[in-house]
Amino acid sequence: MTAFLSLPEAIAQYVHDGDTVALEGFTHLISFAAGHEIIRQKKSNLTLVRMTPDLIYDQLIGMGCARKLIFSWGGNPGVGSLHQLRDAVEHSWPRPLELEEHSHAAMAHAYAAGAAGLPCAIFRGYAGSDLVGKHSNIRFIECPFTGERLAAVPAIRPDVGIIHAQRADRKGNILIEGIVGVQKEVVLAATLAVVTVEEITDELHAPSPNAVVLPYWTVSAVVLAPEGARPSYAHGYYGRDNAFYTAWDTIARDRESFLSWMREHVLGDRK
Amino acid sequence: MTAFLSLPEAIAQYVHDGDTVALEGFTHLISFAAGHEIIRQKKSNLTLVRMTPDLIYDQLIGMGCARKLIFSWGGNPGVGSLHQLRDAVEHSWPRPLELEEHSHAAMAHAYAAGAAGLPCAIFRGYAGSDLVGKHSNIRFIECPFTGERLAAVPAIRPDVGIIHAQRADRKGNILIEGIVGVQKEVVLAATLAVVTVEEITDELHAPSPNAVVLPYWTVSAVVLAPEGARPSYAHGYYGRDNAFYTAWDTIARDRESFLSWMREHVLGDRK
Amino acid sequence: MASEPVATTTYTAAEMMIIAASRSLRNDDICFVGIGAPSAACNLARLTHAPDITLIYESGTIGTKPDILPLSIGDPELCETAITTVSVPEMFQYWLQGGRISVGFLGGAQIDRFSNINSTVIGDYAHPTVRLPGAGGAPEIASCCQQIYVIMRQNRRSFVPQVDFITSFGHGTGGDARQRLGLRTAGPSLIVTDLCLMRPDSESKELIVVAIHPGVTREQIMEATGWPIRFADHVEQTPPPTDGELTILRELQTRTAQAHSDEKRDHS
Amino acid sequence: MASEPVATTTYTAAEMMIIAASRSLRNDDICFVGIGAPSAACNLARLTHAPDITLIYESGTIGTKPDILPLSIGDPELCETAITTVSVPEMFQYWLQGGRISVGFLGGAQIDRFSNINSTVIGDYAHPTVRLPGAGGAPEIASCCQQIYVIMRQNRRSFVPQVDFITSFGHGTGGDARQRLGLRTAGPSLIVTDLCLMRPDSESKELIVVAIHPGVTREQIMEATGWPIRFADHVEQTPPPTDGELTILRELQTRTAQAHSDEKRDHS
Repeated sequence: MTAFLSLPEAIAQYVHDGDTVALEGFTHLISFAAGHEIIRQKKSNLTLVRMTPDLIYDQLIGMGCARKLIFSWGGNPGVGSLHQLRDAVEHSWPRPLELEEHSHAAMAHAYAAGAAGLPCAIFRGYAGSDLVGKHSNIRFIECPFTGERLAAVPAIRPDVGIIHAQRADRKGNILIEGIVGVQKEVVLAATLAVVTVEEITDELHAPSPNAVVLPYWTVSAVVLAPEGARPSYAHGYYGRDNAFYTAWDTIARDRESFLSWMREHVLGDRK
Repeated sequence: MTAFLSLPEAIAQYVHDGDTVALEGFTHLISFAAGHEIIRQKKSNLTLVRMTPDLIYDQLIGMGCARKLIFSWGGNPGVGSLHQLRDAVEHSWPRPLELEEHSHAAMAHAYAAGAAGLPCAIFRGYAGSDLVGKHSNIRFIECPFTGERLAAVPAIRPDVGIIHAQRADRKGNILIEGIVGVQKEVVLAATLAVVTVEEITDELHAPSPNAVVLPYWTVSAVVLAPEGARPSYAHGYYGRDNAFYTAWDTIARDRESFLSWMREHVLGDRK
Repeated sequence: MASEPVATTTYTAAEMMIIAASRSLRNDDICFVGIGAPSAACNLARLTHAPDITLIYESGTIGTKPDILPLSIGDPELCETAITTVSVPEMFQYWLQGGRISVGFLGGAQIDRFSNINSTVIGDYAHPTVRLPGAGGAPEIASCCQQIYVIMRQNRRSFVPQVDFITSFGHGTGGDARQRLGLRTAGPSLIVTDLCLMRPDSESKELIVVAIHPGVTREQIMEATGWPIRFADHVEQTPPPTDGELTILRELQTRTAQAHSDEKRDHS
Repeated sequence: MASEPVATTTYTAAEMMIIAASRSLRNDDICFVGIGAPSAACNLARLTHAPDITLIYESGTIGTKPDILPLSIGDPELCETAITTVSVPEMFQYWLQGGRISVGFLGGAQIDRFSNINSTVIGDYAHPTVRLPGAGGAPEIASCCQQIYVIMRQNRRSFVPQVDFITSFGHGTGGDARQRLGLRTAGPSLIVTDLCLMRPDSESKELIVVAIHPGVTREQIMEATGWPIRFADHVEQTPPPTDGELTILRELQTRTAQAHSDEKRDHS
């Protein structure tokens, strides 16, 4: 059921212009390799979904792949702004970027609702926040028992969900460890799911019966992509390259230095 | 923050006549020792909450501790009926038992809502079922985005939640492994929580960063109760006594044999 | 491992029922398994023609491969042999309601001609003649799985014109009743009994006998059904159990009986 | 471990701010920690007077004890030293919304006299002068934690009469604005800046200076505040940092700076 593909094959086969794509990983296991392949294949008009856009979305936006961003926190963690994201929002460069902005609580609930097959999620949220009314995807319902006003957001259901994980076994079962974020949810919520992994092993070697495992039949394609999360990290494999995250602030602040870095480090990688 | 108590102390201190009490454990880690202590202390007028009442609730009901049962499946798993539960419902013996009956999906969502601090849970459920209308705690709302009709149930918030777990460390952090059921949810949903454990160790020795752990500040009292789940089981410690589950069918079928068994095996244990 | 030699021609109606049910399962099915006959049928399928079938029990055990049949829905074997075990809220939220299950297996005390199932009470709800265990996962299994297979022994007490209580909605009053309720899943599509196989008529959704087990007559089936049961234009005969099927089923049940009679079997 | 000797009288305003914030935390607090100054203050508290404090980061790490300050909300140290790490939905559902957190720490680009916080945009939302990172966890941290401490450098750009955008609701227009919204939590109860400590007036909820850091004048505070700031009847003087506090904070920051400059530090 699960295809084992190369990264170029998987992105060519599963990501199409105009798709709603969620590359997730909450400050851990971020799918940099997959994002770079999307850039190399010049995918366009994507609606990008991600709680914390991070550097990989800064790159996708700066390279013009996105028309819309659904997100809840768009910064370079601990460093400052995502300058390409800002340039798109403030100056429509390289193209305008529509924003659908949420809180983390809203997006976490919305991913969970997507995984749970519900049309929406309800939660105690957005009380008094000016985020309400900025788009039509924050509404309110009344609890049918207490009358309490609860926030509601539609479930997130991407066309394609992409995550990076520690490993797969030969059937395609996936093990995720450490900060698991919304990795399970995005795979279950998405119509199609691509998982890049550090390694493929005969046995999964889950450390506990309750380890976070995605059965192979929830995954469309498994891609071997060692170090596929750098400069993010993979718990148990390698650490976060915080120095690069800091350096990115300078690289991305200027359009030319950004493009030059992308040409050298991403576009030049192949062909 | 967490008290380390004996079982009689913990039940005396935390369970009061008339309380809503949930002893959970989904066919695993069932709190038999705690339930027996409740019987010995002759607690009464309890509203008992549990997805799968199992033998321990058959015993609590047969001994007259309960006035109401909130549940979703009240049988002896793989064996047949819970005869004391049936006797209470069919013949009001030893006293009438009010039922609030749900499906598993409803109760699982309701426990999760309780843990999540929500007044209610919504889900796709109860479609066409005659359970609707049998009490006032199944209602429906419309999704504010799609208009779809969704079932709603109030959050479960017991006065006291009681679970059995594998172990605690000396601070009172709790490790649960294997079939974890709604163990985490009932502790987080309850006002007070009592956890009986197989052992108390210096370190918790969680097998993975994502192991199911309850921090000590979520738990009111920890009680050392080795084999406290028998004839249920504790993954990694001892197996399920299926022969006893089968034998219970005969013991509980008759009021006299039930009472005689309780006198010998539960009431006679102490004092 | 074989406990006793198997004669091809000797098997019980219960064995035929479990074997017929097991044959309905495919290697790529994702099954939500109930205790008892469904569990026997699903594990028999796994041990015969469908080695890769994914079995899920509502206790949270996913992709489990028990060596013996569990007595309860959460026996130790299920977790020990699963590829992962999730919490019960996650099971009902992400896996069942999430639409991940291809086949849900249900039983019950009563079923009617439109495959509605009762596992709650015989008689009046407030004053029941028999208080049954209740719904468990069944109502949402019936609505969320892509299709439902029902396995039940057939007689006039169990196959009734109208169930006393609809625990799990099948096809309601027939026709497009499911669609009118907003359900997008197929609902009950196969009923396996100790006498025959039935499927709902594609239009009316009334149950129709489509295959009869060897040695069973139409009269027996009519007598065991509480309404005037209809037969398909071309009723097939269920192939009898093969030696292989019978041997594997009996070995499984022998292992199971032995294990469940060992008191306080230690799994540590 | 000491990196350099500390002179009692020499410390920066930023150090005073972090130390003052750390002192506000208790040993039994359950803290929802943001990156930057809140993280420094919370870990300083843990390394000084509150060794048992529970630190929770929104990445899912509960009870974490990092040896260095994380750069991101989900650095490897956080998970490696946590007593457990849960999924992000669980973090926001069971732990934050579940009401388990005693203190949430927030910062922001702007705060107003009723402690409403802006971390979204400077200028108009549709055509911002500066697009800030946005809400993250802040709106629900502000509503779900039992109380909120805010830590921000104080100047007229950050302490404004009215924020350009309410990302996180503080006390709205003051008075019982929170209760009228149905909120049951206390909201912002302490603002720690590099100049002083403020608390909301018990009735009006307008911020009032309750303590001034050593060497800071009332005039400096008034000049750094975009509205006519009020002072409590009895304004205290913040005790200066102790040698111990300064030493531990500086060692923590030195370890942190070294770790974050090592490229591709390996945590396997």
